[in-house]
Amino acid sequence: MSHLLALTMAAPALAAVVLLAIPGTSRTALRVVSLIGAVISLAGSIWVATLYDRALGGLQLLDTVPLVPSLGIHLKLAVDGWGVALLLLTGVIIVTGVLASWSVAKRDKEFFLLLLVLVSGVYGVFISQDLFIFFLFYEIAVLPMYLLIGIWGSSHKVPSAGPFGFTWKRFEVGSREYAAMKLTLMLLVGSAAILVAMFLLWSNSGARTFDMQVLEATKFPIAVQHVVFPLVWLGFGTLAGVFPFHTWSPDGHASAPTAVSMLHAGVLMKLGAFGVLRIGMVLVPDAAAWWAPIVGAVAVVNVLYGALCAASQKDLKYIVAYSSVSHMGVVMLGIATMNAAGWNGAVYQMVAHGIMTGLFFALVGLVYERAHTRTIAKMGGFAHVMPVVAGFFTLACLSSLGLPGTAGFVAEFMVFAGAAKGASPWWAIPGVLGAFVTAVYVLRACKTIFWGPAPVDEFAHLQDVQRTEWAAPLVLGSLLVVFGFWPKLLLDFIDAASQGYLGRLPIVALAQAVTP
Amino acid sequence: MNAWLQVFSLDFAVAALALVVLALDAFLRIPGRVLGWLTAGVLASVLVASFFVDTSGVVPHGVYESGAWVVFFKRLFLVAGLLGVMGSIDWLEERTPRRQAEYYALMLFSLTGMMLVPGARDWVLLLVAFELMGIPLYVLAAWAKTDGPATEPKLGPEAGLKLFVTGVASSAFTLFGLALVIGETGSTALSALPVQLTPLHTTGMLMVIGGLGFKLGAVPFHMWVPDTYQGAPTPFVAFLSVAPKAGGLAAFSVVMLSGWAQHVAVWGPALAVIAGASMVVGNVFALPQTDARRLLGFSGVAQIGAVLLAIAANTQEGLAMALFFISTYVFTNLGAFLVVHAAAQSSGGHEVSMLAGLSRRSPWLGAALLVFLLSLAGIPFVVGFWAKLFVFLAAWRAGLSGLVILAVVVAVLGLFYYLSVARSTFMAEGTSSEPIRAGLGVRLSIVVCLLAVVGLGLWPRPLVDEATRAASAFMQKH
Amino acid sequence: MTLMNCILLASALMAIGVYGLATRKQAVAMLLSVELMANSANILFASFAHFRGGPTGQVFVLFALAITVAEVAVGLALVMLLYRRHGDTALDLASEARQ
Amino acid sequence: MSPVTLAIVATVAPAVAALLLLVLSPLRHRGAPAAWVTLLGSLVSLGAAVMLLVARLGGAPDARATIPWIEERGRAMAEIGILIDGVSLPMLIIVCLVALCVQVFSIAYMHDEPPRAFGRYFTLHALFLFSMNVVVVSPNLLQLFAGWELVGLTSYLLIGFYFAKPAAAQAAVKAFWMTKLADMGFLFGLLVLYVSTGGFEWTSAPSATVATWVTGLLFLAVVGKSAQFPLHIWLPDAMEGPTPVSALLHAATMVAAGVFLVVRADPLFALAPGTREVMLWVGSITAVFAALLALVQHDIKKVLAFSTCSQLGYMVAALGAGQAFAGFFHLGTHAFFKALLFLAAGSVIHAVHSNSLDDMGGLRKKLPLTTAAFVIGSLSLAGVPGFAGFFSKDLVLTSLEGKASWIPWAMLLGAAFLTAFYMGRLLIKAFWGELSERSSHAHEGNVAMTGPLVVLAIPSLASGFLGGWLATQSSAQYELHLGLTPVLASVMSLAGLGAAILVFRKGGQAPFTHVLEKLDTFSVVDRTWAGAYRIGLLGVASLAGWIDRYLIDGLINFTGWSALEGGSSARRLQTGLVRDYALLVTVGVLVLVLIGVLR
Repeated sequence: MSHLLALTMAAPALAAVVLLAIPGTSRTALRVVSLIGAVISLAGSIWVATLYDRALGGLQLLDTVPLVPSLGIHLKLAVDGWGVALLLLTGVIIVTGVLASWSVAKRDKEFFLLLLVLVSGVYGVFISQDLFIFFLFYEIAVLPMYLLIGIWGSSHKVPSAGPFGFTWKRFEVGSREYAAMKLTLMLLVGSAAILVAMFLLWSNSGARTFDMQVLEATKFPIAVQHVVFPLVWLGFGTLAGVFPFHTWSPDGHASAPTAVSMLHAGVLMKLGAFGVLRIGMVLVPDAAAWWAPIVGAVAVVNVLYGALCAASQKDLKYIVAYSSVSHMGVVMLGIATMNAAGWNGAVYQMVAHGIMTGLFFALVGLVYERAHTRTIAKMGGFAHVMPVVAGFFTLACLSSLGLPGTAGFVAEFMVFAGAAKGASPWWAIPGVLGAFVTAVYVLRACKTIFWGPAPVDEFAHLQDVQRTEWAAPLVLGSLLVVFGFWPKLLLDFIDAASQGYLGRLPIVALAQAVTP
Repeated sequence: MNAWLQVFSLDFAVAALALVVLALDAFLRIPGRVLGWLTAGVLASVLVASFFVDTSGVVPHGVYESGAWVVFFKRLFLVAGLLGVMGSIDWLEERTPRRQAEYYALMLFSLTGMMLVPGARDWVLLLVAFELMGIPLYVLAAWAKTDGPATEPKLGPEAGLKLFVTGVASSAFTLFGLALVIGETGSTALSALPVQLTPLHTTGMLMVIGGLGFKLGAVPFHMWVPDTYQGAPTPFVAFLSVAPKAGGLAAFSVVMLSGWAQHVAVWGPALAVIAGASMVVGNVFALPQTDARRLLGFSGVAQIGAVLLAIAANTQEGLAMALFFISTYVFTNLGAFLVVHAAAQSSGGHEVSMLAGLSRRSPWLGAALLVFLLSLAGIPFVVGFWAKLFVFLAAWRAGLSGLVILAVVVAVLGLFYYLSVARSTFMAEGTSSEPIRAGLGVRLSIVVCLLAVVGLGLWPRPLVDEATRAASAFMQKH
Repeated sequence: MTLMNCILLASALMAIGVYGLATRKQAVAMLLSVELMANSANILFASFAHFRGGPTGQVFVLFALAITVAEVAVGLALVMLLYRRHGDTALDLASEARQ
Repeated sequence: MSPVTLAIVATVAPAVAALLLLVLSPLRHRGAPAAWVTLLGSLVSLGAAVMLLVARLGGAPDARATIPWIEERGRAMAEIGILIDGVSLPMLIIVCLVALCVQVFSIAYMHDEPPRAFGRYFTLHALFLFSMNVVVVSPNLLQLFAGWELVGLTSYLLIGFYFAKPAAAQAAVKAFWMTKLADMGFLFGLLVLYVSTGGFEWTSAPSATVATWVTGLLFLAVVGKSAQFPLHIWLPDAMEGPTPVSALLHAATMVAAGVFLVVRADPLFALAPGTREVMLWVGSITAVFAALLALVQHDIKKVLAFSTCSQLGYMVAALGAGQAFAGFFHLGTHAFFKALLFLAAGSVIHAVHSNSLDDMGGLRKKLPLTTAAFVIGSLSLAGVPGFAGFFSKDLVLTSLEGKASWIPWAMLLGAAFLTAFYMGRLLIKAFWGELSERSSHAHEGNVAMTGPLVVLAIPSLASGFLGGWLATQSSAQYELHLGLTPVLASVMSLAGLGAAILVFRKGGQAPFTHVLEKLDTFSVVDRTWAGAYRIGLLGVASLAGWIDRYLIDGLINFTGWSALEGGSSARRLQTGLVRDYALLVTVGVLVLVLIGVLR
């Protein structure tokens, strides 16, 4: 099956096309078609994983269609080990995301349509081996978010204060339109930087090509690399929530509807980190090595600062959103270590955090849908009425704080080990501290929401998980545990890619020469 | 038939059509709506004919040059004219039922002028063609007191006057500059510049650039753009915002790249400044606009900046990409204006806020507007992305990387206001929920634009190839 | 009278025209200024033709005149419209469009 | 079956039980079946452990098997597996045996719970036993850490079992946070070890500096998990959990994991005398401090909780003295008699429906069997000669002879007196004297409740005699000798009991009660931690939250605001006057000409 990757990528988009033909009134049909598209893509991802030869490593399942040959643009799809892991993540999140959005009532046709288009973009990014196509898919993945948040999101009030309080006149800070606009603009500023970096690579590649394999083999002048790397880092980094360009994330994720938060925090933020890793680290390794200390230092800020911010939040979704900022810091930290443990950990953390945060947002959505509040202080004793939610929420919390036996531990441990072994061992300290702060805020939230005396009045009859709502907790929760106990399932893929790319890094070559 | 008559067959057909329309109205009292569809039909036939008629003959004295380049532009103008005419039919019928023939005739005359521009290789022909394109526009801009409801200010005269005053001032400068250039050179041939330029040459050339820049609406000759767009009938603005710009671009390329290519050192920096200023000013000024027409006007200024970037590259690739860009721009902007028009006719105003709930009232119109906006913003999988990308790549390769970076940065501002429009369309709750009533012509035009924008967005290659062929045909001769 | 003088004369006329365009408040005066500007170019054509010889300049003047006339004719019509709208031909009245 | 298979069975059986209960929710929701599944799991574990023991007595060697767990560059960065040797096997048996007893006891003790809660309780028990076994059989420090964290998790969930009670919820979270805080030390220790040796083996011999770092960091975790001063504050609060849980986790097994860790990592600690010095002092201080506080508690479980702290202090002090075996031996005996004490306390609480000593009194008439069990446990704890506790405590004290100018030795002797004294107080208050009102309705529980007491009473009495065998297993020296220390220790324990009888028989109060109660209620350590949490953590967090919303995001808003305001003000340049437009055209042309000419 030579076009397996293309099929996996296109399945959701094709489902979206089918949706166009279905009248908006046949609501079940809309959902079923969306689900079929999602499931096909997941099945495709799994198939890809089975076909991928882990021992061989490298790029596999190559599929090329020339698109604009005169400019060196080809639709070149292939997958490496990292890609396999992230494809699986995407598949799982979209399937559960569709099921979690079963109850979307408002303009559901458009909702599923945009959701599916977005996911096709995400798949595309992970399998593109042409920089240009990579960017193209990246944009597709980023843009529908504007409408998804702007239309289906939720608003709340943020009081104006601080030296910039006067800007509140112009912006309705906290409203879904504000969140959507801020998210989109910040991410697109990022993609503007990426575009410039792309041009630089393309024009300096000698061959004037966007083919990533050719670019990998090219040794770019160090001056070019030093311009490209920061552009890539901050460009993609904005999506990965790199401090101080992370502020779209709390508002965006807090305002977004459930499935969108799941996808955005679960998968899209990983696109950013994946970009930094795949393009920044692999294509311009010399500059990357020079910049790595800065990337790592900023990542460390992310971890600790994000966790502290999360600890100060009173709104449940904001807590989860800031925890994403913190956890993506772990990913970036792993990337900055530039060694196998760190990179494996970074990619593993992408998957682990994707699943964990997907689970979080699914559950938060469930709670919000029933209780109509996200203010933690107003909740209490929910475990009496929704024990299943409570249980899975606790599981997500545990993965979040890196408890062994959950995927979060394996990831964080590898990242910290990589950091400790790397050039700046001190990175591990704030990293671990961040994990402790995480333990504080997630468990406090968990306690306040779910524990305590049985709720009275309006919360007394909240329902527990129903029908399709089971999907997200069950699938994501069990994956957290499975990947926590049996990391080999994914690590084999991830490690294959890390080894391959690391072998090309100048510093690794150096280190191998020095140490026997 | 004479060979050179065949060269001009398309142009003559359009001009003749103008006369026929006038005559049919004057003598047979044919209803305006019929005239409109007739015009549209004939334009469509001419467009089809352009694929079969051989117009590649030679014209005596070298004043005109045919070829792939000319045909490319003619088809583009014909498409723009066709879409513009179709978009106007229902509005004319409703608003100025007794003056329909003149409207079509003027549009056709302007179209004739446009079609002559790209082939002109002599200043006299170029100037006459350019003015033939321009003068009817003054009249059309002031066609009606207003096209919106009675509550909107009656800005028709103002729209015409502003277009007119800046227009004549610019053409006075053009004339003055031409006088210097032609006087100093002694020939009206476009390519007659000597290798060594005198100061008078230089001054003249730059003044000509200023005059041509007016039609493109490039900074600082753009001041009329928002006011005229606001006051003139929107279906006409749809045409005005694209076709004359393509005409201006044709004139620009003909002047710069055929005659003056060797003197790029003179006009290159000036063009770069205009391009940069257009992108910055267009995007910044568009930010606070609340009227959709003004907003699109300023956005158009910014878009033109991007085209000029490609011309400033002074390469064949740059030219090809400029052609590609302007072609896509025709569909995109025309479509956007027609959607705004359709919505305004139903909701009673052209304010962006009036678009609220559009996607609920008419999902397809809303989706179409979104697609056009995304294309203008340069988002992938709609054609505007390729257009911007190709232009930037071409400029980058020609060493204009600074301007490209500037363009990329200000494009973000563009996103803000395009998204603001999208926000009104999709997110805001509208007061009315009844579907938008749009005439067949408008709907047809929008559909064509939509198909083009999406189709070319998915598969841009045919148009890229065509534009490259046209550009290479042009550049190989000069 | 040298060519340079003629150029200066034309430039002066141009300048006056521009000045008029920028300061006159009445639309008719504006039209006059426009005429001045256009004619400064015509003078330039004529003088080049005179000092450098050849028919080019003279022919061009004819075309230029025709074009200018057409322009001004349209201009007058527009001024009429302005008058109908406001009962006055003060050019500044046409400034409602800005926001 | 091979030892490896047996060890795997012993570890995994409770996991299978837990998984079954988690997945088959009807089983869990019914309640009773959950108990049987869990019990079955524990029984299998114990059976496997006993078979291992039998094999070992038959001369089987140590067993070790590992598989790669986390990979890096195609090699195993971390492994998981099992290790059965003279340390882990006794520990495995202790854990399984105590767990089984506690679970059986729980069936009776928890029978009033609704079925769902009952099921949840036993699921967590199964999970705990699995986690604890992971700790016990772990062949390297990483797996030990994983299990260590998992037992922390089950502890958290079990303390918070009565989650409707705010105090229980708070105690659970507090326990987790305090231990997690300490566990950062474990993680850092692992990282240091990994960086310097490339693995997580306790047998790897790094340099002395590294060893000091690693062991120092590991010890931090021990302080947290084994409730040593000043991180001990979570343990008394943890008594909010069901009493059997206190018996199993917070007395017998989980809290002893810290001691177990040091025993396991003894080769590393041997390289770090500095760390041992610190341990010696921390252990001694905790032993005395906690014993003093135990003296003034009115909650029967809190007395036992502080007593646990104190006894763990003994073990840590012994480890600090370099006598890992002494600590380990005390761990073993302590596990039996403290579990016994807690279960007996549970039986009492079950009978009188109160935790407070003030509600008890004269129970020996109503609860003869429980009283007997409690007395055995108390005497063992007090270190009365002949009882299990005597042997191990004596070994601990002996190991301290001459260390640090005999001061820790003296402190622990004092603590031995205190131990006997407060246990005497407890016995007298609860079981002797007048029958209190609540006590009058008390009666013994069924066999599920009394059975475990009997079973545990045996090793509480007799396990001291296994010291010699245990020592040979872990290749340590052990002989009972008659010297200064044993005599003094016996005297101290008897004196303590005697003093207690003298003081409390007439309802008197211990000397300094007033001061100690002040110390207890004021709880300096507790308040310090609470202050650090509120001000240090939440304060900084609020500051960070504010900065993020109003400064960093504010700046981003400001950027957008500037662009929009810029557009708005620039709009004024568009005057709307035609003349200005014409003028601008002129200026534009002139500028272009200037650019061209001046180029």
